[in-house]
Amino acid sequence: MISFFYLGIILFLAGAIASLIFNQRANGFAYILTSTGAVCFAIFGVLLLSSPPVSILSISTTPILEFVFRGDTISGFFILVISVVTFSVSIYSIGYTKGMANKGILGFLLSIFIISMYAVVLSGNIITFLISWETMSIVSYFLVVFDTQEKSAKAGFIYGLMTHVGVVFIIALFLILYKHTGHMDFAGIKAAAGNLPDAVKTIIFIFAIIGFGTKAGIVPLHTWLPEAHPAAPSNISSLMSGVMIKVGIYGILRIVVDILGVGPEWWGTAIIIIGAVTSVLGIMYATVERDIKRLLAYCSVENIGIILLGIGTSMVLASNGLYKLSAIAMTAGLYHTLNHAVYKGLLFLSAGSLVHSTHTKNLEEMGGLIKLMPYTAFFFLIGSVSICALPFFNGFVSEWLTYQSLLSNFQAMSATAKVAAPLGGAALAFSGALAVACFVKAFGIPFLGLPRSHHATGAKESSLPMLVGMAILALLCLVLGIFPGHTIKLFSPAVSSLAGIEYVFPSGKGVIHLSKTAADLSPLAILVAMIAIFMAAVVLIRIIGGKSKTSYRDSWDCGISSLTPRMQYTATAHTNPFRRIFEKVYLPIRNVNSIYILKPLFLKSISYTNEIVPSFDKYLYNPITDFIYSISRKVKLLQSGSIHLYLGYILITLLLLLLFWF
Amino acid sequence: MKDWMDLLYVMDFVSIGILITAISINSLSQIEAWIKAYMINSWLLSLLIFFVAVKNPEHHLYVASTLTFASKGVLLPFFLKSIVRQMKKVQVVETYLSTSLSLIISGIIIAIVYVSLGKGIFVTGFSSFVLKISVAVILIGLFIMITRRSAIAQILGLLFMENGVFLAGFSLTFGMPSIVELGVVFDLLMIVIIMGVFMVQIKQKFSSDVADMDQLTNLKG
Amino acid sequence: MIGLLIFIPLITAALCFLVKNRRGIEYINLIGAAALAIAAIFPITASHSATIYFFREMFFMDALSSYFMMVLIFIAFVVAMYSVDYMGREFKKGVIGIPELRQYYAFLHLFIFSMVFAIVSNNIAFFWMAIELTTLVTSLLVGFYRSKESVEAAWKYIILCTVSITFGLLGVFLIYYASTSVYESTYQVSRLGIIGTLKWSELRGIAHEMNPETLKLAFIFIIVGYGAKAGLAPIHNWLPDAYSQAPTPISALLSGVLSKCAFLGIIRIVILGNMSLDTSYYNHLLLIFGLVSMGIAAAFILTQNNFKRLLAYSSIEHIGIMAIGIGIGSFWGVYGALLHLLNHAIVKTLLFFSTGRVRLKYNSPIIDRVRGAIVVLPVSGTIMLLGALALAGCPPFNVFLSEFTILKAAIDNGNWVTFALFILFAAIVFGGIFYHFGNMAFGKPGTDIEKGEEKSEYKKSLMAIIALAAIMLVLGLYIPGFLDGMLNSSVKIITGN
Amino acid sequence: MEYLQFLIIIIFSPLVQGIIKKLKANCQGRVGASILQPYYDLIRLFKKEMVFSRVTSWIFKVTPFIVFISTIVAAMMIPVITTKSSFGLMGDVIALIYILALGRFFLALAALDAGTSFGGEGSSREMIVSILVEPMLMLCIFTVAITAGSTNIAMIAEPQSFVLSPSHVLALLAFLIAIIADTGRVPVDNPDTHLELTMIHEGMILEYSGRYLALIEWSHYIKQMILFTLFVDMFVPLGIAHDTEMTGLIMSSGVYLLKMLFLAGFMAIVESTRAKVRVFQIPSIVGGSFVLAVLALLTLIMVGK
Repeated sequence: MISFFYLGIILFLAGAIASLIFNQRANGFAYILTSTGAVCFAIFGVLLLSSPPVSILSISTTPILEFVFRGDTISGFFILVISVVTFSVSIYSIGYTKGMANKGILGFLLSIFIISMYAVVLSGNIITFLISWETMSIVSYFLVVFDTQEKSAKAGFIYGLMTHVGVVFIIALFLILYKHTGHMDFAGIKAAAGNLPDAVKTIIFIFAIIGFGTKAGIVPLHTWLPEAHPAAPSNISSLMSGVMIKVGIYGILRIVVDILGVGPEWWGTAIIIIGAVTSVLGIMYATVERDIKRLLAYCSVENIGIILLGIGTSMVLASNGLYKLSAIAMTAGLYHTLNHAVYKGLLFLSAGSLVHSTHTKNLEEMGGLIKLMPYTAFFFLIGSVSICALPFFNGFVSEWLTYQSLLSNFQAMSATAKVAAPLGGAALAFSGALAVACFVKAFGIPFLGLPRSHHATGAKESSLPMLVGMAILALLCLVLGIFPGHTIKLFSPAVSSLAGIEYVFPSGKGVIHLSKTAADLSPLAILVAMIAIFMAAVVLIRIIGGKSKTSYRDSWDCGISSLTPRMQYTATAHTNPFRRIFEKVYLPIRNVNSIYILKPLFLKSISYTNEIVPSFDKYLYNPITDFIYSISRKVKLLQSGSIHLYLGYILITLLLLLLFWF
Repeated sequence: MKDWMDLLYVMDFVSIGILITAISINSLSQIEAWIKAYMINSWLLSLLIFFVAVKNPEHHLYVASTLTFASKGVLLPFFLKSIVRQMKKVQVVETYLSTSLSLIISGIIIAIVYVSLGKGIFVTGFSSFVLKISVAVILIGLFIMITRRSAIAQILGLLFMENGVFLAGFSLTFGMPSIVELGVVFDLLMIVIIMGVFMVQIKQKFSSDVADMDQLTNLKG
Repeated sequence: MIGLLIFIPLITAALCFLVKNRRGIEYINLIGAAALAIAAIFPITASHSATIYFFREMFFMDALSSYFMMVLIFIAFVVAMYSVDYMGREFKKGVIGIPELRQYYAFLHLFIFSMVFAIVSNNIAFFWMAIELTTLVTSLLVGFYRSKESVEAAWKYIILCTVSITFGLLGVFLIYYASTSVYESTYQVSRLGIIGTLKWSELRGIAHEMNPETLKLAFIFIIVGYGAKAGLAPIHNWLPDAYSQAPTPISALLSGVLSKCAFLGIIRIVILGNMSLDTSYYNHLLLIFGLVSMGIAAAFILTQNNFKRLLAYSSIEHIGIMAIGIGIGSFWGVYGALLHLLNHAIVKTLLFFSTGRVRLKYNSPIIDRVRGAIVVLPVSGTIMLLGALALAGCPPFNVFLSEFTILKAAIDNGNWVTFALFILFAAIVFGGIFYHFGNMAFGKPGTDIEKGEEKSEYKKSLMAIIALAAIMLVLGLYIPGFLDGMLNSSVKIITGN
Repeated sequence: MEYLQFLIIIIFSPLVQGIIKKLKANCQGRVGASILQPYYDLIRLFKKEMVFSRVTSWIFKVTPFIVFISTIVAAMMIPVITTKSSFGLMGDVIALIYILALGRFFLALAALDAGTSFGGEGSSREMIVSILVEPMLMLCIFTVAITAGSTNIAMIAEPQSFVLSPSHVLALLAFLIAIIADTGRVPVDNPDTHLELTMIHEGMILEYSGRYLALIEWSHYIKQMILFTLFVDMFVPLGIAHDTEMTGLIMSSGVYLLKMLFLAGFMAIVESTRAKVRVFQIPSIVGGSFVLAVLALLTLIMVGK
């Protein structure tokens, strides 16, 4: 079992070195190595899920610096998640990195990035966790700024700064834990965490939410996400968005749920509220976004919110002693984590091949690509259907479970939980509907209709490895959607160790049966029914309508000569109603300026601009930074260049010391 | 001989003289006058060392006394005068603070020193408040450096500080091991020489007569 | 064998001054540095077990000084390597001639000599003289380019350091005085002909009997005296000017070793203080100075437009961190401080070197003029960025480890205020450094700058940089046994048990 | 028998549409077409030739089937005349909403497929309406499901009582407005106009013709009847049978017929008394009912029934 771990590590390191060696030459070999490494880790994860916690290895040089790697079911689950995405991403990268500038370094960084993520979820003590965590952050920073342009440098700066602020909180909470438990390793901390004073627990909880939430991208700490993910190469963005932010979720689970254990009810309620806000705001910004990768990044924010809804509900239920239900809620959270990893990975990969072949991220310049890139279009469609949580794809099942647990949350005692839960459900419904709107745009505008620019007309289908990479994930979307029972059974040990009870997921023969709410769901049955009805429908049509006659004409153009691409609805127009209706949220900056030849009769031209500046930067972050900068400018006056002043400092220091210190 | 010294508090008078010469700088504005004041100050210092030597017969103290006289009382003033002559039409250097104000401030400094050193320390030296005086002299030297604009004023202030330190050294402990004294004096000479070098360079670079410190403010932030 | 350490740099300096052709000087310089390094190895290993004395106990090496010695010889060696390229380039450009070259190397080794002298001198007065000597020598090196700015910087440097060091001398006298009072009480010497001691080894023995008040007063003067030299705020003002004006190798040596040597002077007195009655007095003073330094440095780093000055301010911050570590006073605090001393020396030297290459390439120390360094200089640009991250305290690099240790120690003592302020200032500093170096590394380089690393003849400095980067990474992940041993015994000396 | 009850919806949904049209005509003092008119229309469309736009892709061709299939699956999930239905295991009311959303998703895509501005307009407006309606729908469902302790429609339809709890009344009103908005009726949408400025649903399906149009129209009728049925199951389940013995079934089908007629009448009255509003006034209408739904939930929490 441990051998798989070592094998995987060796393979990844080999991949890293290999990609450095054949730097510019074909480095498919390196990616094959990494993908096999991912397979090894996947097996390792599965084995971990079905075994008691194992200590993998521990190297100790000095008391302050000892590396301890331990694996339990929780880390097993996350290893599985990471490996799934990694596998297809590495296959995709074989084709994606062809003809890319210094791709060797890219491959190297990618391998290190993945290793560091594995290290985070496996690390067994504070220092190991911190080092792996920061390695992950730094490597991903370098991946974000990979094309050394001004713009991505800015994105990278925002990312690096925010993630470091997060780390500050993480360090603080770890040291507080250490101070009160006297242990540096998580096992010891967990053992001793039982008798922490409540105030300390609360502080740790808040710090964990801020620290790990920054990485996970909860509102309002998400602002780095829509900057950094688009800036990175697409295979990387699919790793970052699909997996790395989940590591933040892992941190929250590890500290809050696993170590702190069952807390007061308001913790869970707080997380539910955070999740609701995050999901709604995330998808709202996604809907009005024109840059396809930024759109997907905002969608990740939304899904993090949904995951948090599940986790928070489970915490509330646990603190009310309803462990079975809390386990189901946790299942919802974890399952959505897995699902989001899969379909967001898929979406970013297919968006990557869109950008790769059209050389633009702007939706307005695409169009009609379904004819030029049929397979990519198909995979993107599957991804969209899954992320919209439409039936018999994977997103649907986890969101359904989330709904169920939110409803069962009503059995909690306190009124806040009772209110929070259904409103969280409403938020979930709202964001679900918005997701549908968002992805109607995200699929419809680039793929359907007529090409809107030469970028779109010049596009061509991406190479085989890229398609294979996407196909794997697309298939997973379907499988995870149709056979939820089996998948959940696979990782239910993680759920039971998080929920603290022995727990079997109630499903059999492809049917999920939640006895408490007496609700059933069977995607398999739905699928079968649909196929049956399809056949019936075909027959019916044949009977009623007889043989079909079809003919092809131009679209209905109200009688004008012919339609031009500019007559189509643009992405902006498609979502303009949202901008109008939710003005209070978006605070859009609209200005129409019209130039007259002779006011007010003869109009020369009207120019209209409409943009959205995220409110958080404007109202939350800029004031803080301005404040700090103003202080530092004031302090700067100390060094005015006059030597007399400096001598004066010496004199004053001495006099002060003599007066007050002696 | 020793008894009348104790009788007439010679030590105290001499050390007070050192303090006064230091303070007097505040009211002087001509560099030549400063150098004279410093010269007197150094003579008093060497005189004090001489008395210490008389009080307890240690030969290296005589050596130190003469050494101080030679270096601080003769050599350095001469060297400084020569530098001053190098840069012509030097005489007056304006200060940042008016005479009265700087006198007041130096008074405050002395007060602070007396107050804060009053507690705790017991002095076995023969002049009960010689430590306070020496610290005061040092701080006043620093104060001079702060308020005067020309480079040479800063050198002078530094030299005053050195004198204060020596005062402390000899009066508290009847002198250091002689090797230390030698080293310190040697260091002092070196500093002054190198400062002279730089002062000449400043004059060249900044083309100012008295090496005006206000021009040395290019490096800030 | 300590004598050897003292004489090798002197001889090297003399030779450098005598020899008159460039190659010869460069080789003498390299050989001298290497010889010093080799000669130092044995005493370092020997003093690990027991303190070594030399020349009537005037000189000595205990674990602490051998640790400092190790840092010194290492940095001195890489600086010597780097100087060959740097000065060679200046020589090629015609900025300097043979006489300046001779001066430079002579002063460089005099500088090294004075630091060796400071580290091994057992007599606190000798230590004082050595520090004073460093001021003299380095002031000449700071003013090396004879430009307006460099002369100004040198002037400020010499004035401020001399003034402060004068207080240091007063402190030394006071300590001597305190010791005399001890001998008085113990040996009933007549009031005439009181004798005291300046030998640190003896002072340490009698420290607990000294008059604590005198010791405190002495410590005030000592911390002002040596603190200015070490660069503790608010008496640090000479430091950014000098660092930014000195030739890059000298800046590296100034910030890498000299400030540490001055700090050693403070540490020595703190040890005496720890022997005496209340240790909290010394620790609090150090904590306050450390936090003030961190805060001021953070403010200055945030809005800085000259990367050499930025590095200078970060040195202030790190000296502050060391002061905090010592001030915490617990085993791990001091351990972290000493480890941080090494780490900072390595990283800062690395950064001075790589930014030096950047500066030679762009002909400007202004941050806004440097763009796309990572494209222009693939190796040293990248290493510069890594070094900046390390300096800002990111894992997996070594600086993080020592800072984390100090934080942990602060937590152990329940020193929450220190902990909070430390972590706040560190975050601000990270933001500043990260922002500025990110801007330098990325973006579009100016059209006049031709891409690619320097030609083959400048490989030495590149080697030095890569070696330093490797060490920086390794020390972040692994602390070798001998280092741990040295640290442990040095910490025992400081904490006194 | 209980497996076939969904056929009732499929077969009679055009009739309901016809009845609504007839009643509407009568309200407006017209004679109106026969109540069987929708059947004739469907059959005619099935027989007609299909015209595709050259711009369209396979999305355009699969959409009618997906819409039709998903609607029928939704129909299978709800009890019509008896709550004893084994199709319940396919999914609950939440699943039902999402299955309907599947159809809507593809319809909106197909609207964009032809590359005309009508299609874009239609899909954009359909989306805005749906995001306004769906959360409200969900809130109403929560209100009912929480009291029933289940999201399983059969179990929701179990209780037999005349009186409605206050929360139910509020939810009922909200749900009625949700139905109006979702079935594209005045004042939200006007089903029988092709005026560019107003149309939503018609705009989406403008490019369809022949049997595909028939499929979409039919599934539109079915969807409408599903919502009606859901309404009666959730709020006035009185009279629905719990087993499959004949008399009960006949009785419950009679009751069901009455309920349908009532709802049809309600729709007709609303459509002929209200006027179509501007697209950007829809939020104010739906928002009002959203407040109702939230109130319903809060009363349920505070009052407890």
